[in-house]
Parts: sequence; C-alpha cells; structure tokens
Amino acid sequence: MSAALLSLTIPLATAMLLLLFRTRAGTVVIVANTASLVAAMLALDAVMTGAREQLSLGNWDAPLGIRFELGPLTAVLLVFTALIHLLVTIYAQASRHSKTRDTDFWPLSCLLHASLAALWLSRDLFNWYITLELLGLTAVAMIIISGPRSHLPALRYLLLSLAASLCYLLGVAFLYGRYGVLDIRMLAEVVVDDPGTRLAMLLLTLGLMLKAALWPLHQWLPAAHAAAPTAVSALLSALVVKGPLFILWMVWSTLAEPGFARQAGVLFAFAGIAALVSGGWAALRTPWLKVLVAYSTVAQLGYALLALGLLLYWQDPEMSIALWLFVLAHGLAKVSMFLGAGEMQATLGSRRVSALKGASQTMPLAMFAFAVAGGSLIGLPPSGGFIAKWVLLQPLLVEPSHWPWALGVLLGTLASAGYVFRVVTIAFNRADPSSPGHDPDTAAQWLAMLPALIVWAMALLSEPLILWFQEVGL
Amino acid sequence: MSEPAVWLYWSSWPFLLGGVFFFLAGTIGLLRFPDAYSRLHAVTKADTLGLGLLVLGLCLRSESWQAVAQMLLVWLLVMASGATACQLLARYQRESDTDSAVSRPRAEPFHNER
Amino acid sequence: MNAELLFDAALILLLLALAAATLHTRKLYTAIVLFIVFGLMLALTWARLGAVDLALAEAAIGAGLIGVMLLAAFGRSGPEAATRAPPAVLAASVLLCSLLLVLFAQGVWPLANNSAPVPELVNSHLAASGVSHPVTAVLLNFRAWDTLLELVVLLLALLGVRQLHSPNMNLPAAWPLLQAWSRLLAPLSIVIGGYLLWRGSHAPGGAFQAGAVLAAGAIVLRLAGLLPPLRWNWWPMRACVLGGVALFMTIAAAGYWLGSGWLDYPPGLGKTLITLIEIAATVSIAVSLSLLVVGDTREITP
Amino acid sequence: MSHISLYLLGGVALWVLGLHALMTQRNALRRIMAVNVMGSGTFMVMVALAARMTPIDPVLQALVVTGLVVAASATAFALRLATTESPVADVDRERE
Repeated sequence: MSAALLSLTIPLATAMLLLLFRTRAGTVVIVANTASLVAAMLALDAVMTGAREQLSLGNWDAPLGIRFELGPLTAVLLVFTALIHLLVTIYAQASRHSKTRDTDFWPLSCLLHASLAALWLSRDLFNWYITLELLGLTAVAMIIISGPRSHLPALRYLLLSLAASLCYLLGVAFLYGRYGVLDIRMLAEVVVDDPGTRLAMLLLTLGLMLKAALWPLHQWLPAAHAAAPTAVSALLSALVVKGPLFILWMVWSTLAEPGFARQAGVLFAFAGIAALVSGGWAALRTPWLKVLVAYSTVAQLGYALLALGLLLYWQDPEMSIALWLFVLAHGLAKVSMFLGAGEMQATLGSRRVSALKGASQTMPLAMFAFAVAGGSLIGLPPSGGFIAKWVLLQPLLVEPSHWPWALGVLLGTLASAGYVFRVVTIAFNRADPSSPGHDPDTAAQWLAMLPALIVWAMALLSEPLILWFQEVGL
Repeated sequence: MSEPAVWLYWSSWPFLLGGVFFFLAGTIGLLRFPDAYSRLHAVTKADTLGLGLLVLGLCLRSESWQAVAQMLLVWLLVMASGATACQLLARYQRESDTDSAVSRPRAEPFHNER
Repeated sequence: MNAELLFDAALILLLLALAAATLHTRKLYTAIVLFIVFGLMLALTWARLGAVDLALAEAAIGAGLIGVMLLAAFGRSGPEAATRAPPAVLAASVLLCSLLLVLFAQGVWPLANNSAPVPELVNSHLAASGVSHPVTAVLLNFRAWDTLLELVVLLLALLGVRQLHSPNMNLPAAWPLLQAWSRLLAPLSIVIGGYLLWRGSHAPGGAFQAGAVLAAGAIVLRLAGLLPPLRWNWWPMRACVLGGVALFMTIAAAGYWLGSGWLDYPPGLGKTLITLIEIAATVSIAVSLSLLVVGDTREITP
Repeated sequence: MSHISLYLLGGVALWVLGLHALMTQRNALRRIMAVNVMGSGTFMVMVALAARMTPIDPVLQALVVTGLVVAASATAFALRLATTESPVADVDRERE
C-alpha cells in the first residue's frame, strides 16, 4: 500500500511545488512522473506477490472512516495512469507545436493524475463524489488553456458535469438515507432490491453516464475534447472519462441484485451498440480531424458499455476483464491518435480532415502513429484492442443464442474501420499533397507513435494479465 | 416562573407586536413606494425600529445577561450596516439620476429596477 | 406541534417560490437579487433543521460570496439575449421533471423514519478524536481525507480562473463612507473569524466558516480601496493558498511513514494537529476565496 | 407526517426545479443559478435526513459542509468562465 500511496502523493506534491515556485519546468514533471510510475509498478508487484490490501484512513474502520483498497485492477490502473501521464508529458515537453509548454498545464496535469489515483484507490461513495468533482474541474481548467475559443464548450462541460455530480450526490444521499453506510462493500452486504434502491441506482447511473460521456449522454464530449490543446485532449480521452466508468462498474457489479442487473444489463448493452454505431457514424461525417478522434472516443466507450451490459446480463466475470482490457487498449491508442492528429494539424496548419491529403508522404511518422492506433481501435490482431475484443467475443461465439450480440460488435468494428480508413485514404492520396506550414517535428512524431507501439506490445503482455485476473479476480 | 419573570414575559408582547408591525410596514413600503429614496426610507425603518423592538421584547424574555448582550450587539451591527448601506444606495441612486439627466449611459448595471 | 409544521410548510413554500422566481423571472438582475434572498432563507432552513455549522457556511459562502460574484458577473456580462427554449423542449422538460418528482417523492418518503448506525459510532469515538464537536470530528478526523481533497477543489477553482487570463477588475474609486465602514468592519471580521475558528473544536463553527468570514472582510477592504491588489504573483500569497493542503498532506504522509497510519494522528497529539490544520485551512480558504472574488490571478511574464 | 418528510419533499422539489431550469434556460448565469438550486435541493435532502434522528447525524452534516464548499468553488469558477470577455472577432467559424 505504501507504494500506491507514494504514487498518489508524488504528483500532488509536485503540483504544490510547481505552483509555489511558479516554475513551469516540464522536466520536473517528467522526473516526478517516472518516480510515480515506478511506485505504481512496485504496488503492482506487491499485489502480484501478495494479496489485495486494505487501508482504513486515519485507522477509523469503514462505516466511520474512508477505506482504500489496492486490488489487482486498482494497481493496474495506477500503472496505466502514471504511464499515460508520463507519455503525454514527454510529448508536451518535446513537441515544438505543444501549446501547453509555458502554461499551468504542468501542475494541472499533476493534479489530474493525483485525483485519478485517489479515485482508483477509494471505496467510499461520498469520497468518489469529491474525486469526480476534482476530475471535472481539472478537465475544464485544462481545456481553457487553449484560449477563448474553448470557453463555450468548456462552460457547457462544466455545467453538465456539475449537474451530473449533483445527480450522483442525490443518489448517494438516498442510499445513505436507506442503509446508513457509504463504504461500497458494507453497502453490498446490506443492500436489498426495492424501489428506493433502484431509484438511487438510477440516479447514480445517470450522473456517472453523463460524466463518462456514455451514449446517449455524450453530446458535450466532442466539442470539449476537440477544443482542448492536443496534450490535454489526449489526457481527457484516455484518462478522465475512465474515472466515472470505474465507479459505474464498481457500483453495478457490487450493489445490483441479479434480477435487477439482468434488466439493466440489456439496456446498457443496447446503449453500447448504439454508441458504437452513432459515434462511428458521426466520426465518419465530421469535417474536423480532432472532432473525428473525439467521436471515436464516444464510439469506443460503447465497447466498454456493451461489456458492462453483458457482464450484468450474464453475470459473467469474464466480461469485467474484457471491459478493462478495452479501457487500457483504448487509452493508449487514443493518446497516440490525438498526439498524431494534433501534430499533423499543427504542422499542416488546418483543422480539417481534408487537409491531410498526402500526409503519408509529408508526415509519414505521425500518419503511421494514427494508423497503428486506429488498427488497435478496429481490433486488428495482434493489438491490445484485438485481445480485448477476443475476450469479449469468446463467450459470444460459444452459444448460438448469443450471436446477435456479436453482430453488434461487428457493426462497431465496421464503423471504426470506416473512420480510420477515411483518414488513411485521404492521407495516401499523394496526387496533390497539402504542403506543411512548418517543418515536421520528427521527435514529436516518434513520441506520438510510442503509445501505439505499446498498445501493440500489450498483446504480448496481456495473456499473463488475463490469466492473473481470472485467477484472483479484479 | 417567579412573579417578576411572568410580569416581564407579558410585558414583552407589545414590543414584539410592534416589531412585527414595523417589519410589515417596511415590506409594504418597499413594494408600494414609487422611487428608490422612499423605499429606502421604508426599509431602514423596518431594520432599525422593527428589529430594535423585537430585540427589546426578546431581551425581556431572555434568561441570561450574555444573551441580552449578544442580541444588543446584533442590533447595533444591523443598524450600523443598514445605515451605511442606505447611504450608499441613496448616493448611487443620486449619481445615476444626475447621469441619466445628462443622458450619459453608465457602464454599471446597478440601476434602479423600474 | 401544529404551529411548527405550519412554519415549516411556509418556509418550504417560500423557498420553492423564491427558487422558481429566481430561475424564471424576466429580468436577470431581479433573478440575482432573488437568488441571494434564496440563499439567506436556505441558511434559515439549515438552522431550523439543527445544522448550525451549515447555516453559518451557507450565509457566508452561499449567500454572501456567491452573491457578490453573481453581481460582479452580471456587471461583466452583456445584455441578455431574449431566447426562450422552443415549446417542444419546454414540454418535454416539464413532462420529464414531473415524472422525476413523482418518482423521487415515492423514493424519499420512506426514508424519514430510517436511522443510521454511524452517529452512535461517532459519539462513541468522539473522545478519541481530539475535539468535542461531532461535526468537526467528522470533518477533520474521521473523514479528513474528504476535507483534504475539498481544499484541493478550492485550489483548482482558483487555478481554473487563472487560465482565463481575464483582465484585472477596474474598481471604481470608493466613497469615503464605504471606506470608513470597512475600516470598522475589517477588525470585526477578524475577531469573528477567529472566534468561529476557536469555537469549532467544541461547538458549531470551524475552518470553513471562519475562512469565509475573513474572506468577506478582505473583499470589503479591497473594494473600498484600502488593500493593495491581491496578487497570485506575490509568493506569500501562494504560500497561504497552498499551505492548507501542504500541511494536511505532510501530516498524513508523516503519520503513514513514521507513525501508525495515513491521516492517523498520534495519540495525545490529535487536538494540537487538528488545530494546526484548521488554522492553515482557514488562512488557505480565506485567501483563496478573496483571490477568487477580487484577486489578480494572472501570470505576468517579465 | 413529520416535518422531516416535508423537508425531504421540498428538497427533491428544489432539485427538480433546478433541473427543469437547466434544461430550458439558455443564459449562462441562469443556468449556473439553476445548478445551484439543484445543489441546494440535494443538500436539503441530506440535512433533513441528518435531522431525522436524535442526536442529529453529524456525518451527513459534515458531508454537506464539504459539498457546499465544493459547489461554491465550482460556481465561482463557472461564473468567471461564463463572463470572461472572449474576442469573438477573430474566431474562425468552427462548428461541427
């Protein structure tokens, strides 16, 4: 547990120091992030060799105090957060086009890292409310770094996120009023299936779905994520929306009675397929590059939603593994995609998709990063996205009665293939390439590619990971 | 209750009722009077006199000297801040009146509501 | 008993009417004034429900500071565009909201007679917490992690405002009367703030209420032109803002790596540490709130 | 029927009122106030739940104090964000 706490404390302390000394040194953040990553890996190692650990904050046991829990999933997510933050900060420091260098991006991203770590560790409904609020405020503060143009989408995001928090909080109040405890595991022991509890679950779900931009409550996401500076968009899509998703998964997988879970699971699964289709369709049609990538986030979250729905519908713990593999693969791929897209957009001097004509020639590296990441999103073997889809599809294909769901996955795959190939075909149209406004920045393009390479390497690592998850649970 | 306490209790009623009356009158004045100055007049009457009478009535009922001192302090503070706020509002109104007389639009939003 | 119910019903109806009027009245200025009144009535409601801590916080933060900020925002914003929601949206919203209201009313009705096990736990551990006021014990000992993160939320609001690069507020020259009054008010706010802070360990009051009152004093002084501009660039200012979180974190981490646990105060030191944290948090809250309302948060690059 | 039930109902009514205004109003300041009314409704439910037993539940009250400060911070940020002048002139049209 001490390594996990260290991984949470380091970014927070770094943010404080950066603010106090008003330094905007990216190198400090990179060093701190490396330390945090090492700490997270030590925590993962401890969980692998030992068992899950509990920590009662202030030594007050659960109904009175707040409980931290370090299980396999939490440890993996801590590593994931630190890794993505590290990759993005290296890019933000090295890229010439990074608009975030001389700004408050550095302390803010550290605070984002710390609040996510606090969210992964906590197991308390009200404490989650505060971490959600922290995430929302950090996200908005980071979006508006890019200037006045982003104020309007940022304000919409902020207001919706506040309303969503209050929805969540009302649900928490109902649950506390009914059962008198806030700790999720103690709640799971006493919870019964009655209309009041269902109403509270509905409120929690609505709030969290709005925050995680799950279909049909996703409308705020494309504008907000596209308006942010490139490094911030990458962090938002890869990390921020995953926080509420974690709470949603936790709440449903521990609190819902099987009967209720089955009913809700169908709805979640259909919402997931709808997200895959509508998000993919919107990404196919938008003229703007970053909006395309943002819509692809909406679509990819559909897989997570589908996995959650099927988890509840069949009560099959395999689906949890599929869900989290999707999240990991999507996070890495999306970082690569946003960084590649941002790099091309800045070099070519236009935000349009059509401006990418001939980019495979003028900026081969960034384009390659985009395509490789896209391959993982489509689920081409042997990428991380493929593994996740494989875990999801296996139980679907065993029984003929499950095949209709596989059709949904197929539709989603087609849609994501559609928007990735839309970009790739334009980029390979070498007849009349748009000339770059500046020299392409080779180092930055390599940095954009790095996460995509990691997501392909994930295919090699994930088998022991899956086996471990299957053995000890999440 | 001892004899003087009962006597004090009953004698507080007129004060309390008087206080309520002034508050009511002040509110009606605020709603019905035509311009800012007379409205201010009505409201500040309610603050000082109405609250003063209420505090006096409650003092007669209170059990300890501490409570009396606290209530008197509250009254004093409300009176002082009410008087200051009234002056400031009236002054603002006068400035915006003279401004609109020379028909210069002001940037500040705090115009009279009507 | 009946008279009390009558009072409660009247208060709730008044609150609902005020809220509806605030949200739907035609003039924005009227809406803001009504909103401030709504906040004050809310403070009264909290006091009626026995939440004195909350009544103090609501009156100072909810009605006071938010009121000032709303009026300032109104001054900055342009004329309101007279756009109304299309009738279809309006109808859909009314339908959805009535449905929700019925659902919620059914859901909330049985809760009135339930009870929770936690308050008894709080009472039985109160002696070990270092303070004798249960709300303060929960805030700064049993659930201190919430409070720490909440200080970070306040810091983030400040950082967010910093990203706007909004120009400094042009304060008009203050009238002498306001200056005289704020000279009188400022020491009073310090006294009251200190009193609330001191009271927090055994009675309603504490860091938030004290910080809000101090911030109000500072804001009045600043508006009267008696304080120099509050600048983020000045390092003691930043140290004050960050002090609350930093001290809290230090104590938490020191407890974990040197003592018995994360945020666990060593026996006997509980009261001292809580007092220290409260003082740092009060300063931090007061400075953050003042900076949020009247501060100059920009970064001036040399 | 006790006064607690009344306040619980009042709380959810406030929450719903705020939600309605958030969905139908267009002005930024009004929407911010709407969110605040929603928050007040939530807090009223929590405070009423705290007051239903004797002694009063200090945990819920502490949660509301925390929630209030969080809500006020977010509101302050939203107010500044909503009213900071944005140079509209040089915004190239970017609508999706």
